[in-house]
Amino acid sequence: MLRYTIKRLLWMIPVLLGVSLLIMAIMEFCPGDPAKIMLGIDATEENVAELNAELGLDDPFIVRYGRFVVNAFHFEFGNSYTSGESIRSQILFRIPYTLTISLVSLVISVLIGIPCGVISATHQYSLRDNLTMLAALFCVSMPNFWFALMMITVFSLKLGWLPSVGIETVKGYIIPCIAVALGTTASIARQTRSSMLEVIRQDYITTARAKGQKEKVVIYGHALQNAMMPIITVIGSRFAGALAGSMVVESIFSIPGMGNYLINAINSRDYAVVQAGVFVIALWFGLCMLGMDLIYAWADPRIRSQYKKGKVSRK
Amino acid sequence: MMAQILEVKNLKKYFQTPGGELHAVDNVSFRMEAGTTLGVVGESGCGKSTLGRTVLHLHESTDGKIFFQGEDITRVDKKKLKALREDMQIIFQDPYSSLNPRMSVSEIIREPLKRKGGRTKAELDTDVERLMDLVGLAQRFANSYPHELDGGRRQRIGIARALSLNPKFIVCDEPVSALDVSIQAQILNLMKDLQDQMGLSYIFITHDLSVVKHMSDEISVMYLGQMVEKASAAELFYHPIHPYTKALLSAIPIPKVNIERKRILLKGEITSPVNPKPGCRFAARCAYASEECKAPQTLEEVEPGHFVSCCCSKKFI
Amino acid sequence: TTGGTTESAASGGSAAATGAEIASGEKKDTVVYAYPNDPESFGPLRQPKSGYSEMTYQIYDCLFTYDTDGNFVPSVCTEVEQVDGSHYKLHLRNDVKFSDGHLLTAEDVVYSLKMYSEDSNSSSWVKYLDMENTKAADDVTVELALVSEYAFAISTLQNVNLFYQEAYEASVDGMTSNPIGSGPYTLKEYVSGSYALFEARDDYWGDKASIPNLKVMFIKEASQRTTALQTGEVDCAYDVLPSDYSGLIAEGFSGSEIITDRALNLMFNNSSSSICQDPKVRQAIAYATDNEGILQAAYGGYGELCTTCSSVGMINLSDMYIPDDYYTYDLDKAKAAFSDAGIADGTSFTIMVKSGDAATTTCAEILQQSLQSVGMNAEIKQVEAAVFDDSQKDENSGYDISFNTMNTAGSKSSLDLINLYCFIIPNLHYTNEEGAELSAAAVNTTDKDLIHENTEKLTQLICDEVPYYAIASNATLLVANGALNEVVPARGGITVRGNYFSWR
Amino acid sequence: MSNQNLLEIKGLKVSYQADGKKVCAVNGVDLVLEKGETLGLVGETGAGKTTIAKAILRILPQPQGHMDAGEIFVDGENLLTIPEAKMRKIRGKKISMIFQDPMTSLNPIRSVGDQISEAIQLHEKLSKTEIQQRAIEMLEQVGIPGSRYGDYPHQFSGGMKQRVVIAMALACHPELLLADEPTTALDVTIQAQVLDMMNRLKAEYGTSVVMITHDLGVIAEMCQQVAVIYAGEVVEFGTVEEIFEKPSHPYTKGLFGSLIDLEQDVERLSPIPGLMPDPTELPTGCKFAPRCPNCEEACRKGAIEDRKLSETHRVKCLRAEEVK
Amino acid sequence: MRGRKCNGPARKKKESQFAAVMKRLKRNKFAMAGLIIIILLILIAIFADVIAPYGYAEQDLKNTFASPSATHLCGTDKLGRDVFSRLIYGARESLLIGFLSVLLAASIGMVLGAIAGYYGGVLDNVLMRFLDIYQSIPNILMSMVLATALGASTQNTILALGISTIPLHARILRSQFMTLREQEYVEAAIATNANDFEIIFKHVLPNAISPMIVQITMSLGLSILAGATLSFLGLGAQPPSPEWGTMISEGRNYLRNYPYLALAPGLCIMVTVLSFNLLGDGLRDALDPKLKD
Ligand SMILES: Nc1ncnc2c1ncn2[C@@H]1O[C@H](COP(=O)(O)OP(=O)(O)OP(=O)(O)O)[C@@H](O)[C@H]1O
Ligand SMILES: Nc1ncnc2c1ncn2[C@@H]1O[C@H](COP(=O)(O)OP(=O)(O)OP(=O)(O)O)[C@@H](O)[C@H]1O
Ligand SMILES: [Mg+2]
Ligand SMILES: [Mg+2]
Repeated sequence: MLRYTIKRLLWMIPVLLGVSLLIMAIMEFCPGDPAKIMLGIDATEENVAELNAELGLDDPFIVRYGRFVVNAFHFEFGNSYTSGESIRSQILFRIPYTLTISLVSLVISVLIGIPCGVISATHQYSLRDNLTMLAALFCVSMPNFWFALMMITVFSLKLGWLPSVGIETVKGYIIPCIAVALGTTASIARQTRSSMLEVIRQDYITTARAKGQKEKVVIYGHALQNAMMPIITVIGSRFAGALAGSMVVESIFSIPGMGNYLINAINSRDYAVVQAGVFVIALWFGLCMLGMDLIYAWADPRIRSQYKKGKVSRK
Repeated sequence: MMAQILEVKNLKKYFQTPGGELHAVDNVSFRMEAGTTLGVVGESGCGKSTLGRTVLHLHESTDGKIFFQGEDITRVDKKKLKALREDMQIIFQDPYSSLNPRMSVSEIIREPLKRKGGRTKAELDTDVERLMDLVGLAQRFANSYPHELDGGRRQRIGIARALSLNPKFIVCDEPVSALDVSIQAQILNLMKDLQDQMGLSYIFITHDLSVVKHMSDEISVMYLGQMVEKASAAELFYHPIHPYTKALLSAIPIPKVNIERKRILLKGEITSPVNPKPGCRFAARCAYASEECKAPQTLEEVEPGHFVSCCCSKKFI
Repeated sequence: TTGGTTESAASGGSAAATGAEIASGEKKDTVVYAYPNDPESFGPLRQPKSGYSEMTYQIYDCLFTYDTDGNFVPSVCTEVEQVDGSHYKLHLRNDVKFSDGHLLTAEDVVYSLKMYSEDSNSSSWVKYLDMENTKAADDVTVELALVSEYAFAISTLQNVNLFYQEAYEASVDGMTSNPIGSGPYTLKEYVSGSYALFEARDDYWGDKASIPNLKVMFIKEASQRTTALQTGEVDCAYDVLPSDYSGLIAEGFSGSEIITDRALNLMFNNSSSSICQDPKVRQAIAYATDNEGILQAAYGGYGELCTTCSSVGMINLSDMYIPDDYYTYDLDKAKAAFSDAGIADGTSFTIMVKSGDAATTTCAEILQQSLQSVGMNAEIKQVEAAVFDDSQKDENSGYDISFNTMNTAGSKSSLDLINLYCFIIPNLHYTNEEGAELSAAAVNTTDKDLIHENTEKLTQLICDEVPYYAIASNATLLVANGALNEVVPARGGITVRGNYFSWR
Repeated sequence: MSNQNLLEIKGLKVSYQADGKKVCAVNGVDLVLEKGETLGLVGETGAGKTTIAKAILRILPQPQGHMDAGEIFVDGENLLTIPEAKMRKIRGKKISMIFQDPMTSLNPIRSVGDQISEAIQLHEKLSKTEIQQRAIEMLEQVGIPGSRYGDYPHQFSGGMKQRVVIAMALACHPELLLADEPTTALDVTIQAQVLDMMNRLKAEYGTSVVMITHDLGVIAEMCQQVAVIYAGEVVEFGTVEEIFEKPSHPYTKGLFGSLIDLEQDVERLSPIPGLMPDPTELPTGCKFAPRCPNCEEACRKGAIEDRKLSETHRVKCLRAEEVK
Repeated sequence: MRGRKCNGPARKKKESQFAAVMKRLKRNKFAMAGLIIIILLILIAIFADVIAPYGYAEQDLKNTFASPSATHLCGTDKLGRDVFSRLIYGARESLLIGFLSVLLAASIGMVLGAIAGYYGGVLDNVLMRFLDIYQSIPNILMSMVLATALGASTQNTILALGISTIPLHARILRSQFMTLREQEYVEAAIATNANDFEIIFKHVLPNAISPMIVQITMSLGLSILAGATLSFLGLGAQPPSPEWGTMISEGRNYLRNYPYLALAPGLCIMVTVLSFNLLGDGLRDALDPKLKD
């Protein structure tokens, strides 16, 4: 298990290298010279050249890439082109906001999504099932930024219950979290339903019933436990995408999170920030994926024993 | 004396698995005559299917030699393989997964013929019709899809497909295991009829001992990748020598009342074929195991036509 | 451009609070102000970012300012004494203290000027200064030396933030997040992208700011600023949507329309665009521009139409500067001018606008429609804000027409136009030797008459040649909670004064 | 109703709703089972064997399965009328069930010990350690070392899993065991082990068994009574001797004709032609009529009554006596 | 052994796969509703010029922000353009973005997935590792960065969305291929001398197509959503394009007084995406081989 974990951690290194390379290459194609953008319309050619040299932007691609990589593995990203602030401290400052939103909404999603999915599955084709799943479909089909705007219209503008911007108070988190949770809840509910349907047809569920077990225990104890794998996958991938999962909502609500930071950086061509942000997001993604695999192993003895035998090759 | 159709010498097929080398078929030798049936029995996972597939070059053999009609076909090039496959065919166990669900019955049967070439469309049609008649499939099913048919009919499609290229030799990998007894009997009859009509040679793989007895001229018993006993069907049933064969035969539930049943109950189950130790692989479950059994065993002819791979075989004769 | 400093206040503002929740007389401890742009940096050296100066003015003192009528208003510098054409003396106060207690001296002013001149971002504000010979004569006097006589020398000095060496050098990030200035406020807390919290200084040399705590929330979306205003999350919002404005006023909020000198300009790229090389074409496009429609659709009618190529906010806008007909919307004339210039029907124009800028995009859409109705084709090309200026400057970026909002002036004088000529024309790739001579003559002198004369000639030139076409000086709408009493916009167009609500 | 009868099924009809069609899986089944005896249910795939067993325990798949008619008495109590809570007490305690496929009848993410304990804990008031003790005992009973209590199903081979399933079913010493093809998925040598063990445990606990299989060999070995099921009906019912020595229904005869006799070599087998009817559109009259060699006009009309050939032997065939 | 169900009488008439799927689909009311809406939308998109009462860029500056009425069913916007007509033309934009980006992603993804899944080995490894890298960057971020690099426009939105969703399709087809190439009927084809081409196109691909159809249907919805998101952020379709996301973005300024300006395009997106999801769900059931027996 430990060996497997270490192997996976080591594997993250080339992935991160690749991610940085990819993103840097794409940014290379973005129109606009960061130095010119920073200096504004009045800048002279010399000023621009000077600044480019100062930022090291006149070095060849490979040199810049190498420098970025070396620094990144020390978790050092330099300063933002546009504001001059340390990117690391900015990222560390922003992550908690984003994570709060993502995690709160994930918790909401799990608490609502799973029971809905289970009820749907256990009452397949009933009115309740159809309604729940239709509602879930509506939720995944809605653009969440639009939903957020509509929530603002109703709850902030018309009713005046909730703030429309900012997150100084707990209330401020309500609309953003709901907007982010919307799609996730629906996906979890749908996934729960389909994997529950698969599981409750299995013989061991009938076996549990034949033992005289209560229906509740059969469903929540035996069936749900077994149906959890694909649900964990959905939750895990949302968790892994947490840092970028609320981008649009952050920008709507002016939340100083990672998403907002990145959108601004992309718009102002702050390559340093974009690269660092993507790097951190990919790092988080990798760690979460590893965490998810470990949770699989914890939840499923079959997978656990494979890890022990070292037989696992990634799908 | 009949012509020899297949000979296998020290055939080995090892799979590389994460846990180590898996000896699916280990040092198997046999020969069979044209127009006869060689039955292969053994427990699940003992390497029966792998043996059949390796002979057909669906798996590349790890070691050993395969002769078909006296010719060494262990390593063949593409062109030769193509010709070879027209002579050697396979029928699968699972009539569900062995038929492409997206092709209609006639398409499935027509495909190999079309590939072989040299036939006009009309000729193809008559050939398909002929094959369907041959295996007892009514023409009205020509445009049906496999999922619309029952297991028995599906298995007939599989047989028709195997026959389409006019092979001399067919590996039947548990062709009736998935079927109910009455359907099973229909298919077994069909296969026997076909053999008589066309002079086919079968390797008949099964774990159902009564079926293998009904079908085969000779039977070989496999255990963990190795052949432990081989004899003519009658000989094997009335005079089994290897302790495993004896246990196997005694375990068959006989559908008769008031008969005396003498069970030889084996301990435990077949073990893993990954990196097996040398020596008799059955020793762990054998009531007669002794020190001698730790040495490698060889298949020896203890009686004319009766081969046994057991160092203690003399004792049991 | 030299920064938006001049503006004229107009109507609407002082509507005394009706239906206000806060009884007048009750002082609010913290005023929350919604502002669209995050400065991102509070360092003293100027950043070319909208919203930057408005925030830093609270922290840093400047030397002096000009009021809405263009009069000199002393600040740290109480008097500017002209020694000769290129030498000045600045007399300073002796009681100005930085927020960390350091007493401001003439050395600090010289240091600030020097840092400005060395910084690539900021040097344009002091580029005429001869730093070698600019010195502190004593603690309260700075001797300013210019490279040569220059009309804008003093007026642009107001953009310099004052700071001092030890504090600046002690800071690791150029005081980006921990500014130390001598202004009326100190920065308490700054969450970039979210808000900044200012606290009034007790030991400020001037009157203590009447709002003890000022919180600026950065809310990018105009509609959300309105929402925040309505829900009471903010007390005052800068730049609300025209479509929301009257509704807010009706609800009892007080508002002001700030008409700054920002003129909305239609521009032509002359040097590279094959179609727009010809002045006739540019005139035709000017005729095709429905300036009234634009003012209505893009700005809700809040603003003033331009009657000449300079801003209506220009103070001494004499009649001499206003032509009889400044290309009033007339499609027939446009059509005629196009055919005059030999432009075939169906010729395609590319209109470039900043992506995400709803107002200029609307302008482009309206022009597109007009051009289509005179038989031309037009395509709108959106360029991201970050690279817009760059693309506009780049003669090869393939646009014919571009819309942008620009400040036309740096001071409250007829120099505005010249200023415009000096700063905007170069970006249009428009070359005209006569114009260049006229503007140079006007800039490199301090003689008022000469300036006036040249300005008149330049106006004529620009109105005929139309290198750019000024549409309107649009208003920025400011709305405050009615209880915040009188809202008076001041410097930078955003500062508000009032009994309970005043900034500086 | 004789007091000796542990189980008595009368006129059981079960149907499934699938794809908008009604699948008549069980069409009026009458069965009796005496205490301590073993009843074999034999029939082709899809004949309705599993459905009968599930109906007894009232665990038909919901919402598809539906009990249309009939009564099921166990110890004189009609199981179909008692409330669900009481039924739960019966499941696993008085009646328990073993499923066809040991690979899928065990919850893959619970240890086998846990799964056995669960059955005990539901029905016996014992302390935690006692329950565990009992579970370990059960494991050892079926020949699995108690030390493997904490192991998971995937760590066991097929035969061992089936033993675990049996241990689980017998953990509360049920009076009636419904064994649904308990050895079909196993190899012959393992099947022999399991059958042997079942016989031993049955004797030990005095359990009555309903043995479902389509292997007549297993029936011959294990059962006293046999019911031959065809298309959801019991076409022949009798003692094992009667069925094997005097098969009277043409279907039963056909079944024996399809079997391979190990002692005699025959060139060809004599299978029943055709297929079982589609359970969504069953023929009226004798369900076997379309495949029957002796079919007459009368066979195709109206329901066929049971004929008693002896006290214990009945057959659902109009011509049972005539055709020999 | 392992008794299997084999009931159901044989049917004689030839029933094409398509007809069989349609028959099953018809039983699902929701899916049919989705299908009908999608067909309607496609017709609307094709005949937008005929259906829409006004042009999408046709301005009437004297009649801005008109309330919904008989002449302007959904009112007019800030330039007096007819919102209803814009919504109709918007269907064209959104469907174009959806279809083309999915076409791009699916065609590249499927080729990659098929190669990796069929040949396996080193090729598969390299490809999968590359996709690992690719997928470490969240989709929306990836498409934002790509859209920025390419410049904001409808074509580039299609490109950005297409490129960023390649792995999705590649992975699905790969796993399909890996399972299917182990099937016995593939082995049977090999035994009857089929070459790689025949195996891939006759035996594997047709059977892998069902999950792909479902996946493609679902990702059509997703792409339309993502396209709208990009437009909303100003990185996608640009005004005066009537793309629905752009319309929401324009309408968000007028939520207070003219909420229908943002409400209507949002509803259009929702209905469209919902229809694709409904159809996808229905197809999943209709194509599921498990339900065939
Ligand atoms: N492609 C493969 N890769 C790795 N191992 C394999 C492969 N094919 C078969 N094996 C292993 O080889 C051994 C023999 O398998 P084979 O399928 O030949 O057994 P069998 O006797 O046919 O069993 P069954 O009765 O279950 O069909 C088994 O342990 C199996 O797991
Ligand atoms: N959940 C279900 N939904 C619909 N039909 C079902 C369901 N379960 C079983 N059936 C049908 O009911 C009939 C009887 O099935 P049952 O499982 O009882 O047969 P069986 O005799 O146990 O067969 P096998 O030998 O294959 O186990 C079959 O036609 C089957 O297709
Ligand atoms: Mg096999
Ligand atoms: Mg069954």
